[in-house]
Amino acid sequence: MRLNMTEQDVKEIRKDFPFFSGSDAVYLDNSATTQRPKRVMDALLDFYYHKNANPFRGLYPLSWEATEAYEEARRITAEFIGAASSREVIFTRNASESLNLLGFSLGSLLLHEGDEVIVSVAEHHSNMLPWRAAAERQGAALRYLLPDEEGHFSVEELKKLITEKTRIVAMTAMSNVFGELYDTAAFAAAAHEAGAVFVADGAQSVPHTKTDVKKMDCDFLAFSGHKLLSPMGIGVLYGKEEWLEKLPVFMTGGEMIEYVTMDEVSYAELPHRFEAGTVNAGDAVALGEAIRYIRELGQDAMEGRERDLTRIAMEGMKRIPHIRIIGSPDPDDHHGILTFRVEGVHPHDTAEIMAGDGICIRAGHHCAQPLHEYLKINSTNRASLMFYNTEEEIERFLSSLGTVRRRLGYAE
Amino acid sequence: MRLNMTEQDVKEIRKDFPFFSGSDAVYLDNSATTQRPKRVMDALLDFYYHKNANPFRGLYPLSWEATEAYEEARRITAEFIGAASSREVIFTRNASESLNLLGFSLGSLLLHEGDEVIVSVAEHHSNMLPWRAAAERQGAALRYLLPDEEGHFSVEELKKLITEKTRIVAMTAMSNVFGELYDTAAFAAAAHEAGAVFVADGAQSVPHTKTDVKKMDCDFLAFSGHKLLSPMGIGVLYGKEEWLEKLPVFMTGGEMIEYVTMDEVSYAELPHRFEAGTVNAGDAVALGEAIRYIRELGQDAMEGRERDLTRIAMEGMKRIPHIRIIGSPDPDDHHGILTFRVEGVHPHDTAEIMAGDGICIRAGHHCAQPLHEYLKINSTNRASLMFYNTEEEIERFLSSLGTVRRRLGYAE
Amino acid sequence: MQNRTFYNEILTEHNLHPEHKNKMIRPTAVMRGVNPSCGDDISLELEVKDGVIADGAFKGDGCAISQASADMMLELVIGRPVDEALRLKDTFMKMIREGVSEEELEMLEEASSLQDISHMPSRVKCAVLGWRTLEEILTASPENGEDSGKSVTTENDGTGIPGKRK
Amino acid sequence: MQNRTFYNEILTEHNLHPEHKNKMIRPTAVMRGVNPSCGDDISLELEVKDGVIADGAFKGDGCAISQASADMMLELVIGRPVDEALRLKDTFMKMIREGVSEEELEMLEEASSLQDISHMPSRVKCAVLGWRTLEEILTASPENGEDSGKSVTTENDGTGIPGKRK
Ligand SMILES: Cc1ncc(COP(=O)(O)O)c(C=O)c1O
Ligand SMILES: Cc1ncc(COP(=O)(O)O)c(C=O)c1O
Ligand code: FES
Ligand code: FES
Repeated sequence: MRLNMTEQDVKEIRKDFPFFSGSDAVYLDNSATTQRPKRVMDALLDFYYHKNANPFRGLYPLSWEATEAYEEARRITAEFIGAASSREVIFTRNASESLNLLGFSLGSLLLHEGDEVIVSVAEHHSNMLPWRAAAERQGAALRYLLPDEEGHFSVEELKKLITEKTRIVAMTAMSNVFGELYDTAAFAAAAHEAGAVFVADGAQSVPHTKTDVKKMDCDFLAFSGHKLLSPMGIGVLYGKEEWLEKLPVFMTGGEMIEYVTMDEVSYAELPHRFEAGTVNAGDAVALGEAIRYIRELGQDAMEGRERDLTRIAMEGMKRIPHIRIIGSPDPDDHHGILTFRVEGVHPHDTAEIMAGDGICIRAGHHCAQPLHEYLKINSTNRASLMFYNTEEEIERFLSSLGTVRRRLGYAE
Repeated sequence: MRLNMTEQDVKEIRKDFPFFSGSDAVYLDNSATTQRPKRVMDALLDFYYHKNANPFRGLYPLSWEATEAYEEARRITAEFIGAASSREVIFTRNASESLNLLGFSLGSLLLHEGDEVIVSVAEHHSNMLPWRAAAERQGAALRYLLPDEEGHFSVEELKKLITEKTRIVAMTAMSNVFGELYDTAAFAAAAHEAGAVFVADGAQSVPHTKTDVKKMDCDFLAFSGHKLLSPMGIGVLYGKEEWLEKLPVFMTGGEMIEYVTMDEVSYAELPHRFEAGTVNAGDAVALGEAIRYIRELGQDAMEGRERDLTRIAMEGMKRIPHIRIIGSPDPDDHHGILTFRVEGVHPHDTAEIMAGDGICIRAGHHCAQPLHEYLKINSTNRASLMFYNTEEEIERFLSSLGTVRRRLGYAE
Repeated sequence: MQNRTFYNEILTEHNLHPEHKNKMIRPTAVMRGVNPSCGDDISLELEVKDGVIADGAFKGDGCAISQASADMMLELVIGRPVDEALRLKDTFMKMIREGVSEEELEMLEEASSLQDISHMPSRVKCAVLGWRTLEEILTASPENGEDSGKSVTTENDGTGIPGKRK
Repeated sequence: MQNRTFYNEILTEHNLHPEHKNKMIRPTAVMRGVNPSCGDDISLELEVKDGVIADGAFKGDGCAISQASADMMLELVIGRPVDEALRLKDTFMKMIREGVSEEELEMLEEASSLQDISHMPSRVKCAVLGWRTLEEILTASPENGEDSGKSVTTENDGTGIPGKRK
């Protein structure tokens, strides 16, 4: 485990990622999806080439090996986020599926006519639309928690919004626009005080900071493997065992039953009852390997590295005229996510011009359109860093960004 | 494209599959999941190492390449099953998710108090439980179509079962227990005549016979990539465009929207509105490559080869005393699926003893417990073949099978 | 991608200093064009008299490409008969979809500077937004002073954009 | 996997010719044990008198391992005091979970032939089905002739089975 990570270290670390040797693009869209180390993909191949069988279904040794590999991935994931046991870890396709599972199952368990659900206005569509749909199905109402102009949310505001009808509070642990990490434990405590369930969206937080669901005290946590150096087919839903035990099943089918007769059905134990159909053992095994890799690198070192890069990038951006950074002015609030506008330039033009320089950044609303509506901005650009980005890349990003207005015809 | 496939050809073909060089097990659980050719996994790696970005989300070239690769996989899949356009192909996690999507969305669209859904009693749990759940949610009733003792279903029986309240008929195109391929077009016609929608479960049929959704005239078809030489994270839901246009969305979140405001939401075009969250582009690309591989081998040759192997296996089994084969006595009705019992021996013991000889077969109800209930058998064994199995392997299977009773202490 | 050359002087000039944006005219027809995925829209106004586009203007927000394209388009079609404008629209669309001859290119005047947009599939919708709105306005209610209430989008018109909103 | 040796003569003999299956006794207690994933179940009957297991029998369906194990178990515990039977149960469970000494192994008599089941994780539930049912019957209602209506399963008792129904 590393204690810190220098530019030189990172140059070594990048050799673990075949992507970087094949491309000289500056990839700064890590909040959308990360690149993957070779050993993660090797673990995937090893599974498919040497252990491949349908887990749970066979008595023969291969099927047991497949089952073991899959369950080992669950154990390591449980440990990684501080779950009490692997019964609390459900494998899904991605964070979106995890949150939809909750929208359907928790929605139908808890929400009744006139009840209320609170989400923050900064939620990714995947942690907003499932709740809107659930509220609509159950006749409940949706309330928005609003941030201040710098992207900070306050527990006091949440308390004001909570009523005796509030059943669920769903909120991101880290915004994919502001980059700010929120104090989930404090927001969860406010929800719990009012008897509401707290759902944390960890899609951005889990890859960028140490996660301990016990400390966060969230009832549920969703995240995606593909933002965590893993393939695109695996996500996680963590749930406190007491809640998972109460939760109605979502998808039904193979694997998630105990027995089925023509008239009756009894569901399997946790966590299997939430995993219908053939499981994605290959990608789960790869996620397990990614977690091992991350632990070897050291999460504190990763986080420190991302903080350093963020500072360099943000200071550079502040020196370029006509750049407006969204969210907090303090780089330490950004965790590698820098959302901005170049004044007078449409974000799609900014992204296009910079793409021509080999810089991969985003333009649009980053699946947080209501937040943009609230901030009264049509769209924005976003650069998102990962520990494996280099200072050189930040330099290239900054120098390209510095030319955008000129190339669009502005005198300066 | 091959026109036929000899034992010698197959020995060559097996070199495409790293699994076989690393194992001397006789893998006969192909209906559960298949093995994968190296080139399929290479396509996956190529995607992750050279084109990896979040499809749809970026303006930079990499994201467009990722989008293109993903959409190309959709086009080739559409072509492979004879869909009218790639708008009719939705990527899901597996057949189970495809069928659950229908259970929720088609269920809520079509089913009302007192309506009826017909499923065959031979359905895999994944094409039965979602309909049972849908019927329960909507206050509709479930009816079972029953086969004769040899596993044949009759269109006449279906017609007798259909009433003016029948809204949905869901039926497998090929049973994972009997191995029989059903004349979907005829069953679909009976459903359509009564104004009902026909949902075909193609999880077993698509990998083992040429699929043409136009000829089948099913309104929906579900299948899984992992039974089709692909990774475990990708499945398909085909739907006729006119139906997909009417279908309410299922999961919500990123990617599946056109725009979202705090109060309103408008969904993306087909097929995207059914794909919430980051798509599994890697596995989709691998599925596309698997389809290319299958087309190069030739589907007729594959099917012919499987027919030959099935005949050899079934004739051998008939020569062993005390073996009871479930379903049709005609090998050509089995498409590589041989479900059986060794009289006096519990199927778990049979599978365990044969596993000791390196033969991977299944014991249990194969996720078709109601069928076993109907057949009044507690559980069965199943060997399922694929074109890549060899005659040698069938020999090893037969000679191990021939010793089971003796090894359990029977005189003969 | 040839961005460096793509954002050329013609384009930036029409974007920063559009001739026909927010111009006051007496429109006989008005139509909105919207690209929901980026949230951009324009409102196109035409004054059509005796089968001729006497004047035109546009309002709205959008990227440089959409704004410049709309401005170049108006520059080109003002003063032309409706059927000629529609033919120019066809030529513009053809330029982007499959390419055109030198001769045809010349007919498009400054609008021809957008020909390389075909290499930027995600931006085709921007370049054609004005033109598709023009087509709609001219074929829906060429002589009509009423806003039909309809609007146009170029995000699913199959202009060769791969992916999502084809 | 040592299957060839695992299905040995002791096991097959107890499976094909069980001493205590379907035997008529006068039970003072009855309990069902079920393994839902394979659909197998046994019904265990005991005649307990003055703290001693005077007689025992079982009915039901199951694999050779579950049937033989139940038969060997009854062979071992009939005639023993309840507390001794429970200690034997502990020893049997320990044999499977972590292994036992030679001495302990001997105490299990023929039931010790199942020690290798620990290498066949999917079959542990079969071997312990009878024993867990015995435990339940003896601790729930040792002197009671009534069927308590409860039943036992060995599929989620954490006997070291990896996976699904731990
Ligand atoms: C007939 C049939 N339908 C559905 C399924 C479910 O497929 P999956 O587990 O990949 O979702 C299977 C296989 O398990 C099957 O054989
Ligand atoms: C905060 C947040 N929540 C949820 C998601 C959805 O993740 P996925 O698309 O992997 O389901 C994302 C990323 O896209 C995100 O940034
Ligand atoms: S990006 Fe919206 S019109 Fe160009
Ligand atoms: S397989 Fe059911 S008890 Fe052994």
